[in-house]
Amino acid sequence: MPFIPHTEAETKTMLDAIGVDSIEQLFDEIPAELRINKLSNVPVAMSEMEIGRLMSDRAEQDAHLQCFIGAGSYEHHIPAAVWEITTRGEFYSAYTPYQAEASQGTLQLLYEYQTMMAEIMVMEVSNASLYDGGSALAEAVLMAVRSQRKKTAKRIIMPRAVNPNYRRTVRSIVSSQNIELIEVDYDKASGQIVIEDGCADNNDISALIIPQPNFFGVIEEVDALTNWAHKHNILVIGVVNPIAMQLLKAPGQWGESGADIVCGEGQPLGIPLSSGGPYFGFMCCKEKFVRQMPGRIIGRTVDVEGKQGFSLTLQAREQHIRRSKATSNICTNQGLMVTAATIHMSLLGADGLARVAAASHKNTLSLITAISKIDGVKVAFNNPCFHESVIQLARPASEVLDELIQYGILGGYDLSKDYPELGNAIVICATETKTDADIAAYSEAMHAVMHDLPIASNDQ
Amino acid sequence: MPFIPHTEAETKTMLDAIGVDSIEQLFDEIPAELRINKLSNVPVAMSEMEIGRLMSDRAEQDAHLQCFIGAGSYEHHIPAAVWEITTRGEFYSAYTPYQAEASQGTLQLLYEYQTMMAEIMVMEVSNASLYDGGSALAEAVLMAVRSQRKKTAKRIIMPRAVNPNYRRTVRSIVSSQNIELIEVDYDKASGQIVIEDGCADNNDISALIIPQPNFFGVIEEVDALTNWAHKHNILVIGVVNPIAMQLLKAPGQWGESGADIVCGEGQPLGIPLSSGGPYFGFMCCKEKFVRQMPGRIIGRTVDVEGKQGFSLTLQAREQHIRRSKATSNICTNQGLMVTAATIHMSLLGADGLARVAAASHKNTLSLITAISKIDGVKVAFNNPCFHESVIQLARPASEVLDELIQYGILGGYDLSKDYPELGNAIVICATETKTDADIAAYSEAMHAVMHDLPIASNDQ
Amino acid sequence: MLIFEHSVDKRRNPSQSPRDMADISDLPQSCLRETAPKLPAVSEMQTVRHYTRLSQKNFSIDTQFYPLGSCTMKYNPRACNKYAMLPGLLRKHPLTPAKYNQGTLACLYELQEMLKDVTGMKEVSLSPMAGAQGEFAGVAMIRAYHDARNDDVRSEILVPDAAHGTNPATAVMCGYKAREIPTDKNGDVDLDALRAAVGPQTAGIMLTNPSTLGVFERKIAEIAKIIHEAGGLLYYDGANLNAILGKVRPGDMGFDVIHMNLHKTFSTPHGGGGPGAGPVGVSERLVPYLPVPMVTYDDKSYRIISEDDCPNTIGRLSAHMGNTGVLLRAYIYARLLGAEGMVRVADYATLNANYMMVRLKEKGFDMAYPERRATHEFILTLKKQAKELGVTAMDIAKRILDYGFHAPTTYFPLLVPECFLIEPTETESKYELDAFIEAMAEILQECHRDAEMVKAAPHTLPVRRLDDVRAARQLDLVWKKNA
Amino acid sequence: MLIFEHSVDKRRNPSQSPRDMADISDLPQSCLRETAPKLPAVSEMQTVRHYTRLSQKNFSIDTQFYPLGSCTMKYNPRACNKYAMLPGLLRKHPLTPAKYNQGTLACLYELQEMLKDVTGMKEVSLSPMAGAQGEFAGVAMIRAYHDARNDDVRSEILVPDAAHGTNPATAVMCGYKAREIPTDKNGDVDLDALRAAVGPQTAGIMLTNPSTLGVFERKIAEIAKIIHEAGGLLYYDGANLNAILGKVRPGDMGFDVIHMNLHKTFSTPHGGGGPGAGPVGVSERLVPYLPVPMVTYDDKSYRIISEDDCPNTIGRLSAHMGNTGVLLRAYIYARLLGAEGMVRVADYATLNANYMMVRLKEKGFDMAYPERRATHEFILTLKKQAKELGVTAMDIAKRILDYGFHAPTTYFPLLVPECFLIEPTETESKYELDAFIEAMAEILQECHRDAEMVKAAPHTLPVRRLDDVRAARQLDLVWKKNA
Ligand SMILES: Cc1ncc(COP(=O)(O)O)c(C=O)c1O
Ligand SMILES: Cc1ncc(COP(=O)(O)O)c(C=O)c1O
Repeated sequence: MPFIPHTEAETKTMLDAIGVDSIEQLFDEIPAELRINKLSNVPVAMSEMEIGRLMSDRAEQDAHLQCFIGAGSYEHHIPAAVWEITTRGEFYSAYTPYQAEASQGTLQLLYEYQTMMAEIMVMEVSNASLYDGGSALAEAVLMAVRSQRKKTAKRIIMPRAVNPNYRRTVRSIVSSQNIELIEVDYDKASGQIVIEDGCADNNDISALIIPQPNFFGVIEEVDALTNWAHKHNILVIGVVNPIAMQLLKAPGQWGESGADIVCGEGQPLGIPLSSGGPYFGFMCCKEKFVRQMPGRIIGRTVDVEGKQGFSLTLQAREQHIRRSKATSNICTNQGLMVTAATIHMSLLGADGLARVAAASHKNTLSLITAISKIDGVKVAFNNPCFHESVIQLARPASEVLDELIQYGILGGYDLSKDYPELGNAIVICATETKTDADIAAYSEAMHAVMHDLPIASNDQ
Repeated sequence: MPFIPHTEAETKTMLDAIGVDSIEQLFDEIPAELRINKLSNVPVAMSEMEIGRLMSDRAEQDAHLQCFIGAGSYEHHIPAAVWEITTRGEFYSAYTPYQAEASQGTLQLLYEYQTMMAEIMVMEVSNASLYDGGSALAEAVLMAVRSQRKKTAKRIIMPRAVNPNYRRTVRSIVSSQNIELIEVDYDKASGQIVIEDGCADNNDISALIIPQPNFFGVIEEVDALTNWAHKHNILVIGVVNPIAMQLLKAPGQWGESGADIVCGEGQPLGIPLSSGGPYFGFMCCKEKFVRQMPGRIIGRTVDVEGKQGFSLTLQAREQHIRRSKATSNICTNQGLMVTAATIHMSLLGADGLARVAAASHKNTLSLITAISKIDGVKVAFNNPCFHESVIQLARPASEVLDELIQYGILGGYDLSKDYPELGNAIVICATETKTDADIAAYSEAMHAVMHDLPIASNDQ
Repeated sequence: MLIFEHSVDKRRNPSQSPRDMADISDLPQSCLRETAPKLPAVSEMQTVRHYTRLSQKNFSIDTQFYPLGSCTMKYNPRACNKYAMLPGLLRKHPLTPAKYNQGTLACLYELQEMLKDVTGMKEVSLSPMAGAQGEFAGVAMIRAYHDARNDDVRSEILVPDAAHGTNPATAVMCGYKAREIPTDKNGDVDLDALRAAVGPQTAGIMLTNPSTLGVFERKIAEIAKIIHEAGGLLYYDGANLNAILGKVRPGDMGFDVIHMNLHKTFSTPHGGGGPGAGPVGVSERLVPYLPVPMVTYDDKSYRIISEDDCPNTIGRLSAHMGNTGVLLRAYIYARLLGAEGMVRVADYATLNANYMMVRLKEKGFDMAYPERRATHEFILTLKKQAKELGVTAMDIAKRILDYGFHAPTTYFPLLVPECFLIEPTETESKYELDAFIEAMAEILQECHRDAEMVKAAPHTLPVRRLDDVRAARQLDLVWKKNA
Repeated sequence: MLIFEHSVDKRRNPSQSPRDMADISDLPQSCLRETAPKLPAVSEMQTVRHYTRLSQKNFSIDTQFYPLGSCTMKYNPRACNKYAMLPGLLRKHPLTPAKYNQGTLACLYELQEMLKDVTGMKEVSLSPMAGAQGEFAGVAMIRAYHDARNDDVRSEILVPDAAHGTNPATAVMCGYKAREIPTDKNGDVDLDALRAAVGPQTAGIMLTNPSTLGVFERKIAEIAKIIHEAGGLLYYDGANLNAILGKVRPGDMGFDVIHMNLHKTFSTPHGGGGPGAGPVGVSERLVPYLPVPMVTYDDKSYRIISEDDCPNTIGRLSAHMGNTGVLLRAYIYARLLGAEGMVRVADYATLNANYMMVRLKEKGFDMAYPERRATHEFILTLKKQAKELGVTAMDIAKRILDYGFHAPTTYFPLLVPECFLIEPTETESKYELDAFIEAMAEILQECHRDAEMVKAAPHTLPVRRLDDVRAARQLDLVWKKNA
């Protein structure tokens, strides 16, 4: 029996101890009319050898495309040590550290993680993870609303330059709580957020969301936006890329008093692309808001002998204590991903992460410089970008992307659904994983596609 | 500096403590005329990302051939748990367990391994590994000679039906010690060893090597051979496949008193094919020979409080104690491979390994039954085989094998160099990893190759 | 020691990043940060050693028996991890067009189909990222259903007092009031109280069955009737699905919507806190509201269903398909079990729990519901010991750690005083159960012999008992040099 | 507990083997075994838990400082393991024709080339599976060389008394007598004794340089001259190559043949005893005798050189290319270091050793060769402590374990009484070295304060001091039920 250790003889002994004749009898409290006896749509068991072969075959399908998509998920180098340690049984197969004394490994690691995130963001506190970037933003919105109880309405400015899938996620999650999400537009030339002057006049806006960089890869004027918000008693929620934050001004330093809440997608910190998950959402805030923060928080304390130790703290915010009055319903979070990210950050260090950030910026710049020389290809915005950029094409984006696949290239993310006003636009990204040769190959392929040249043979 | 933690400041402090100005000065005892200052044929450093990509590209080359070669190395299913646990740092990065108290993990595991091997072989004792099957056989020959000091000469019967690469290895290793290796032939019809009657008349033969199954996959008459040897005061060295031993009579039960020394290749017990290594050699023997055994041996003992513990024992056989009088010069062995094999045997159990053995036998039988129906393909020997069989072809073997590659099939091992008398012969193997579809694909491909049909298209 | 304390300024680990620091002078100075974050500057070996040693300070399924009730700490097959982490799968960008990611989608689609069968629901969406998010999706669908019918007076979700904290918290996140329903003395929902509470304001009820009290709610059909007649819907919290896999299906019990905790029943790892996966299944009437994306199969290929295909969806709960890698692990696990293996999960999880319950009774422990069968878990109350010997459930839990076992869940459900919720799971052998039972018996002796020693437990772990009050009062959430 | 003690008859672990037991009735009954071996019958989780917990009982580089002299316990980069274990590489059958295994062969060929450069030898063969097998290959080549010249009176190999045990043992395996040469008081080979020992019977000498005494043999040129003039050859035991990587090359010192321990200098893991890799390099005149197989490159492809190409080879030492997977790890490591990184290995290994030597001297320890520079390792003698306090090197070694460090090598080389051979390696930080130095100082205090406690060490490990005598006298090598 897969994974069940009982022999017939043991089962018999156990049934005797209980005083029943069969396992079936143990289910006698279930009304007979509800019972089923088998599953009809679950296939028969496979051996590990068989499933291994099936999965290997499936993993091989289209396994070798060079990926130039970013748009919220980024391909970065991940040191071998990250996942070899993360998948050690003691991390992999432990539960949430409810028994602190038997979970010091995970707890200390999470405390170290909180410290690292607070350092990167220049914020006072960090929680121990949320599900992903999108849902973290939704939680940040809820948190901002809770922190602005004095406001007459619950209105949030959520610029269109925020990742469209994050906006969708926020909408789904906060929609039942009478929160109004105001979508403000971006400047067609610079790609940056524009906020109409009068929009805060009613003093009923709880928070402004500032993406950095924004979904177009464009670097926002975070200082001005932050100061504007704070002037109108609006909280600032930064939604940022943690790799970009190695070089760009940290949210805690935006404007005169810094962002109030910062969240985002932790995936670029050592998590594989993996078709979208598991990733993890991070969240930091100013200490004064910590009791409004959702999710687990780890604190350092001492044991009865005065020795340093770690435990879950501020649990009175959480569902298992506060139930319907909790800051969020989150329980299981993304602990293992945070384990990986912590090891990843420790292996790269600030110096390594800054190099990753700079190389990604440089590669993207090289790529757009090269392809924008091609007839029918132009860069959409004139403002500096970080490691992504919007490109406008003289042919339908989906066609171009499909043809690039023939060259083994995943050429970018098609914006026509989310931003039809941009025309045939795609957003592209070249991280540090791309070599000069990869960039040249992309640019040659783009040239061929835009000029309808025959596909070059792959074998030389 | 890759893997070196020193900062400039630390280096300075350390140099000051030593009282020198530079690291260079620490090399001042090396005669200046011998010093070099750089390496000219070592390329500049790669980052882990770069070497990862290089290795991935190299690993992809020809990565998807279906392998029907056995000939000493066998593709078997290996549970995921085997290498996930084996490569845990505590096993992976420990040294030989010289400090027993700090190495109880490895030591207990090795003791368990010894027990498992002794069980499989039905022998009294086992060592903790030798390098591989071939060198283990060489050590067995040396051990037999040492155990037969009364013999007038050092002669060993090493049948031609033993793996040719093992025979080469034995020859290289024992050649300086005046040992004569007598190669006896096999029966052309059955593929079994034949020993001329008078060959033991001089009472100067130390040992007879019996392969089970032999290199042709043929099952030997081990009882008769063992009895014959013992009658002539010749020791029996079994060289066996550990998977086959799950079903075939164990060496300890051969004839009336069993084999004296048993050795072989441990690779089929959880070790990947990996272009030939690292594998591990195993060796078991009757207890009376244990002081002649080469390699590490672990014993169970107690600590000062009477608690069970494990340590290296009978070290007086070994080079680090006995130096020039040691039973062998072996020091580093294949500990990590034994770690994997022990976990593998524990995961499959006797029942699982027997199923693996039976399925491999059955698959090979299905395959040879299918292809021997093809014109120009015939089975070479009439005796039962275990999980390999020699096939004779109406066309040159190397040609046929090359053409099978076009169908994605590594079709077998060409015997023409080692056994020219067999003509266009190959030895083939289908382990439990092969599905009915794989076997059918081989047989169709063989049909096409032998009849010169065009290659079927792969895309459907 | 913290990783930061190994750090030395200017130390670099050059193998792990680009050789050169690329020029970024094209970026305006004003947008750049002035000082780098103070991440640890440690060597690769220091990192490996530090985190390897930290890992050894954890209890885990791979090292200890872990009978944490409601959490289903069973063996996480290593194959699930290995094959979900094949490079070809990890490399896939979530925005890869479906036609170039058929391998992953095939697994997800087949998982959806299997989960439909196991739950008896009409359709399944995989994207919620944990149980609580599944609950959110479920209650949001209940809301969407009522809204679509312009039934806008429904303002309450009923929740038994034994419910997990996520249930009431979820109701509130969906804009409802959570109203508690008491439990009767046998662990069933108090039907009279339920009848009294139900009304036109009732949007639905959230139930776990078997409940978190370790017993099967026998009157489920009647409860369904009461709720449905009032126009409410039934939500099934699938955290305890392990108890009934292949035995009885939430869909057949009358539930309208269910979430599953794949990280419990489908054995994906808990990872020291997550990730999980909380797919939701629904009956016919809630199908239009399922969260996107989902996977469908047509014309020989797999396709992603998004907002465009589902105008009434409650929307998207994450940027993509949720915790895909977790779903792949669950898929592999399901295929390894097969139909027969799944049924056996419930069989042996139940056998183990009932065996432990009976044997612990013999050893002198009191059960919260002694007249009931255990399901896959059961509750023991240490009320008597607390009163007579002054040792609490917490004390005994800490002492269990000294014996090399993880403690059961303590003080949940809240309504049973000084309780242990014990869930052995099907993957533990009789040997482990017996060893735990003996340890419990021995601890009971210790409580009589030397209660102070028990109250001072644990004695053999990396730290002694921690000061949680201090942790909350003197907040130290982020390490500071020289602090 | 042993894994066998978890075993219960008839338990199966079905995921790991074919569903059915295939029919084998075609095999004659007489060749079949009657009873299955009594391997453990345990579940997958029991196996995982048992071996995970066992692993935690080991000291290792990933968890402890491990200054085991002569063993070069440095960090084993995880990348080497990951990329040597890519499925495409593991899947390759050793008898795959070379043209279908170009990826692996490219790595091996490039490794050969790098090792040539590092050692200054003419050609390199990778196949020996550890240092000792490399030694065998080396001495066998020396023998083949003399044999080819019909120089058959040479019967002795000279070996310094400080040599590793494998050296004399190897000489004997190759049919030679091993003759010991004494060491002078500064740790150099006693040249007068050497001159006296050399003669027409001298086949060669085996030397380590730096020697196992932790010092560089300064008169190497003179030694080479003495041996060569007598018609003998020089063998270099490369165990200590870490000390001189990129600083001085054995080929330039006059050696004719060398083995390398890639599991030391090239950081492949020791794996609790192996596997290693012991490639050999030779000067021009020994090229014809190199062991096969080797890899060559021509016509844009890699080819395997076998017996057919090398009529004078000493032959084959394993069925295939030796420990290929280890060679791949060494290749990856070499590429990660690059030329500059390799030179730095010797720099910092030497810096660390000299620093420790100086600091330990300050703490009151005696060095065996106080006038000499340490190389990558050095020897400390506890003769005084043994005499004055009655604590042996073994006692102190065991006490070091209690402090969370692995002990240095003890009682080797044999000629230094009560010795520790200490090799920190370049991958340890100053912090770790200082912690070890402080621990040593503290233990020295303990020896004065409470020698009995030190003699009873270790106190904090899974077992106390083990009875080795009993292990050898009452042999218990194989577990038996009810034994
Ligand atoms: C009964 C019950 N419901 C819901 C949950 C919440 O699930 P998750 O932690 O996956 O969000 C849990 C988890 O502990 C639970 O036990
Ligand atoms: C100096 C010296 N020579 C030779 C060897 C033998 O090498 P191996 O253990 O790889 O066979 C060793 C290993 O400890 C050694 O230290």
